[in-house]
Amino acid sequence: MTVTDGSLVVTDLRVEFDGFVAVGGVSFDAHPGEVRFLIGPNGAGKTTCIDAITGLSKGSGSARLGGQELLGKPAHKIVRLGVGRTFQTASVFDELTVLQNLDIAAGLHRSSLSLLRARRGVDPAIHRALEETGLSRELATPAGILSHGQKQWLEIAMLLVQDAKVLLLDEPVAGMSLDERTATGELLGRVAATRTVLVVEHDMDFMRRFASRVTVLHQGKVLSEGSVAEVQSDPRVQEVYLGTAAAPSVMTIGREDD
Amino acid sequence: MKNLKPWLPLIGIGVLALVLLAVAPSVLSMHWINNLGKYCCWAIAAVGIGLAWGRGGMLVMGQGVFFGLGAYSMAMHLTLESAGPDSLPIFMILYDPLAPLPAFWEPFRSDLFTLLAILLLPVIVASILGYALFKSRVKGAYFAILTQALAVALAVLISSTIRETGGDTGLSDFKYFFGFVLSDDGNKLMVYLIAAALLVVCLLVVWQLGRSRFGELLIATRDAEERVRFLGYDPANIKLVAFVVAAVMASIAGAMFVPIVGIITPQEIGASASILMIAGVALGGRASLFGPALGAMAIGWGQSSLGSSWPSGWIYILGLLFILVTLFLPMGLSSLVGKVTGLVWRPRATPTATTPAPEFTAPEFTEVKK
Amino acid sequence: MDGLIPPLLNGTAQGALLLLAALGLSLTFGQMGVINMAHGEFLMAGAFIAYLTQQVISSSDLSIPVALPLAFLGAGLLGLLVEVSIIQWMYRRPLDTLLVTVGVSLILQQAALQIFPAQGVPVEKPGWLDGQLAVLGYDWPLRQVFTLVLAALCVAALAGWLKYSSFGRRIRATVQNRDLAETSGVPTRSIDRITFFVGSGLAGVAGVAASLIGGTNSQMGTQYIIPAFLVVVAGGIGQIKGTIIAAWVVGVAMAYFADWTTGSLAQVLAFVLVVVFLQFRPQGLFTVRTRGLT
Amino acid sequence: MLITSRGRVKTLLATGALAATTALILSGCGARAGDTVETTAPAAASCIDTTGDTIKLGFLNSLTGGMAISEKTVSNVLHMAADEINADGGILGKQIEYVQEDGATDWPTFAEKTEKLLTQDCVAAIFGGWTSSSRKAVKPVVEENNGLFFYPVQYEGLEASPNIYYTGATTNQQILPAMDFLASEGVKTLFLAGSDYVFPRTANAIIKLYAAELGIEIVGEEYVPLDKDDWTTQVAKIAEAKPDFVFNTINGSSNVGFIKAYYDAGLTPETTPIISVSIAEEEAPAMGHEVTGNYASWNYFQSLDTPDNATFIDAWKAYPGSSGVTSDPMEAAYISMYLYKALVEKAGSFEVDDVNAAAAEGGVTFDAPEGTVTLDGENHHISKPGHIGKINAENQFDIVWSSDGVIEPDPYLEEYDWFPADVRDALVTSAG
Repeated sequence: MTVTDGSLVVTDLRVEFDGFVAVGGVSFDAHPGEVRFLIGPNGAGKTTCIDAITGLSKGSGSARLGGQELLGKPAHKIVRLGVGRTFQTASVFDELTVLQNLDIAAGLHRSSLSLLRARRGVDPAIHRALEETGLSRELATPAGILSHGQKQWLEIAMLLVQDAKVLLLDEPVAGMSLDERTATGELLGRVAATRTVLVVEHDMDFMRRFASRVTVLHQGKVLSEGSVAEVQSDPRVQEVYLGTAAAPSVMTIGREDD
Repeated sequence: MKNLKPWLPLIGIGVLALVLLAVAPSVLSMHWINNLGKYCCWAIAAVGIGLAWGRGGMLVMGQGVFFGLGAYSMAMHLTLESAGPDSLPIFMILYDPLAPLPAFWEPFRSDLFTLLAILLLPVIVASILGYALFKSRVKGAYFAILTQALAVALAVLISSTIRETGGDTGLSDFKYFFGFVLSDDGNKLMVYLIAAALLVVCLLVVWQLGRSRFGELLIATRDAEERVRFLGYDPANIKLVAFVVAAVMASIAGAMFVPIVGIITPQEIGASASILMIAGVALGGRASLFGPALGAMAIGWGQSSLGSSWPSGWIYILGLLFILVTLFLPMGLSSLVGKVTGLVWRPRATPTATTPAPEFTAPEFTEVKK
Repeated sequence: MDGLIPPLLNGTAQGALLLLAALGLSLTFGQMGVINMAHGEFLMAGAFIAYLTQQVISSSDLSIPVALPLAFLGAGLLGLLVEVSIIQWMYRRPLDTLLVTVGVSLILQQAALQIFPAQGVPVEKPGWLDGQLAVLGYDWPLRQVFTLVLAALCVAALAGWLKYSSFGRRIRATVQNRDLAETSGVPTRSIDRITFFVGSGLAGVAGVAASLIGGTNSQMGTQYIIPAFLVVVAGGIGQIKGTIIAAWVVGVAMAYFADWTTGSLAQVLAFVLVVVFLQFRPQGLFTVRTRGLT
Repeated sequence: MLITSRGRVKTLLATGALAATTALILSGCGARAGDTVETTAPAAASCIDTTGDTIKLGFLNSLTGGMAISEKTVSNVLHMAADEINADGGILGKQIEYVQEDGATDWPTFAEKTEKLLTQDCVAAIFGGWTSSSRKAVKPVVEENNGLFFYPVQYEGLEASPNIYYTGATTNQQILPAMDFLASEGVKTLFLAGSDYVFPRTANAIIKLYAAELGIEIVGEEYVPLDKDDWTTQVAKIAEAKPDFVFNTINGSSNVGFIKAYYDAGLTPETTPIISVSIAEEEAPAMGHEVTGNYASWNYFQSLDTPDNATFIDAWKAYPGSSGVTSDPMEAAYISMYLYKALVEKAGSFEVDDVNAAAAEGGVTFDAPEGTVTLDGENHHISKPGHIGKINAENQFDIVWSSDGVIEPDPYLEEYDWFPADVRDALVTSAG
């Protein structure tokens, strides 16, 4: 894939906490048109990567969006450059309605003075995002009473209205039903047509169905990279997973999950 | 207007304006007009606290600082006006009759400068303080304690700088208010009306801020500051605006307090005064529009009437109010009104379908093995 | 006598008293997140218990050692009462604990004013605290040395208790993750109660020390509450060593400021210093390291 | 954009309307600075009701908050005096009906309650106050409403309001006698320790002037905020300066901390005695035995051996809620009530102007526990004897020095050459 203005290029990213190396020189890139998955066992550094890219924790190395270096910038400035993210636990503003949530997300490029005015009418981008995520009927619902899946979609919708070029999604289908997962996956596919989508996920089934490319992290380093099939057949990946957990119990849990 | 509901607050403000500006002056005696004026001042400060604390989540325990800025600006002006041109205030004569007026007093001879100082001093101080605190992400209890400490520090500072500020006995005995004789009943009424009108204006400002996008953003920041950051806003700036607006309101409150009450001392800006300002807001309802103002007025009235008939009882009642309201009505009495009439819509965070997301779901290994 | 020594030693003793007042707070605020504005009144309760003990045991040589555990117990029980009746409902609303405890503090102050002589009561110091200890050419009053020793003992006892007892481990588990601790069978309710009891009890001990240094009256708590909170905040939440250093630095700084300027300016400068310090280290001197990311 | 701005227009309109209303009000009423003199005169005639067989008096003391520590007793003794007068037939045959108000240690509240007492309750006079701040809050209100206020506490002087009667000492009746005593003791060096507020600062300013006159050297001056108990750093300085005497203008519970630190530093009344102006019989017990042997300057001590004092002490001990201890501010409050009675009876009227006129004629006296006191009709202060007491083991005072008869009140120190005339002149003109 070629590097475009909407491409996220991470080079030799390192994150340390008090001498503990959480991410030790990770490089990967993601481009518009693909749904890139970031997987790995617990503690592999997946979320930490996203945190560093979005300015939540301090990292060294380089993470570029188009020509812009992201590392070292304050979080809100990184967002303004076009990098949006979600969190493991759905975080929407419970006291505000779906519309208000989206309106806030859509407003980051508004002038400060216009903030002092009340909202009149609905931004067309919000309508589009609502349709895209199937939340049109929940316009006036307080976000706090949405279902878990709906909250996750609202978060994605918020990224859409803020017109993020790069969407970093941290476990977007955790806790969702199978139908909801399928819907989410299809949504991501549509979104990825024009944007870069990077998903951190544990759900292998979900990954197999919707990933364009996969990067496997292990102990803060890239273990393997490629298509779903390539990664699954990589012996190093198999070894890591075999070596880190006792097979029978894991299998049981795995079946339950299926 | 197809839908009346969004305009209800405005109608409420209108009714309050009518009561304060038209009904009260024709019904109440001068004594109660004066008292009401004092309550209005506390209410103005409370409206600001409601914005910063109720909607912005910043528990401002040091509003005395800004109250003091406005009050002392006004009091210095009125002291100089009472002393007359080229004369020193009495308390200064006492310490050194020949020394000139301290430099920072001189500009307060000007009417215009005084008015500007009342509005701009809190903006400057709150901006610097807020910028520093919010940028370094001081919040919650830290913020509350630090602001309270600053209020104490300012009160101690004023108490100990006697020739410069009048010390603990403060500034009092004002004769004139921008040329008006303060002992005249007509002028007292005028001062009251100004305070009441300013309260109405402050309510309008908070109403407009509340219905604006900024208001939504402020609540969003209160509930999930980090999330707001990842929507591309700097929460520090959002909080700063609310903090500065609250500071200006406290300053206006202080400035009007001086001609109405006739004395300002460091005690009015110290720890317990700052906490008492919070009391009304908590009682009325921190996040509502009218709650803080009405709560502050209720506390003021309680102090005037109950404090007279049963002084120690009033302290116990005040203490119990703090406890019971916080315990049972964290959103204040206004939430009770809302619950009863349904006028105030208050979403409950009760997810309809909650599937708790397990910390760690299906381990990857099984998938690979297949 | 070197002019720099007396403020150093006096400041150290002031810091020790501040530490005693802050120690309980570092438990209730640091470990539990409760912003107890009535902590100063728990301290006052300890001071009045010292006075009451002296009414029974008239020899102050004996009464003060007896008063210390009694004050711990009395203030602790007062704290427990407040915890059980009010605070236990508020653990999910830390800022609101500040408001309720302001109410508690108002009530306790007024009650003390009405129960005890308004002018305050005398607490006589034990005869064995008469005199001074020569340190670096300064005659350091024994009463101040006593404060320092008492603070050291309390710190040692608290630290040991937190570190080595199974109870201390449970407290730490509860602090780090209440839900997880609960599901792993830690009885968080009784942990809360005991922590609050000990935190409030320490305020009582501080009250005995304070009654030996200043006046014992209904207002005495108010002068300790803000500095004590500042010390806890500057030291870093939940960090006893941070609290110790912060208390010492604030105490000594105040003493030197008071030496160079006036007592008033010293207080102003010390407060402003802490606020400025927190600009640069908003988490205080020491922080509990967590990844805090996932 | 068009749509969004409409809301703003409405808000602006509303604000504008308010501004217009305010402007109307502004132009409509009120006297302006240059208008006439009458406007400053009392607007309404007093509403004191003298038709019934009772007369209303107001008591204004802090019953809650920090100052309740001191002011509760004053309130109690005022009640006792009123009860005594009532039992004795009242004032001009009218029984006193008192309205007790709580100043709540809050100076604006003092102003508010003064106004309430004068305009709502229509009391004939108000008794109370303690801190100078409370007096300064009350002063403009009583002057404006032409009321009467009786203030019972020693203070920093340099004030004389036609509407206030000062029954506590002014500086030349407490501070200066203390200095005279020190001079008589042969004191050469003096250290000043005070709380950081107006009374100690003013008192010390005067002490320094008079000390220069007496040839006493001031070797140090230290202040600590009112609400702080820790004095160790400052006491260390005293120990270093080794003054002959310490002049203590500390107020409140901070005194306890000061005395303890002083005792701890190994300072004793034998080597470095203290003379205080705020430690009386009520405060001393809270300091235990450590204060024993030090001095205080007052106009009244419980130990004064006069028949009137014995009666006073007995009455107080029998009074409900009494601590059994009497002190100078209490006695001054007791005086204030009887002084008012004497004034009214001389005037034959409760009207403020009549009372003031009776005072101006002079010669109003009262046989107080401290001895016979005479009201100065011009400055509204009273003559008082000055006494120095030494604190004994029972926390009572043994009188060791007394002034030569009573001292006439001189709030502006007009009889003292060493007090700068320009200051006095400026003050008198400003007060006006």
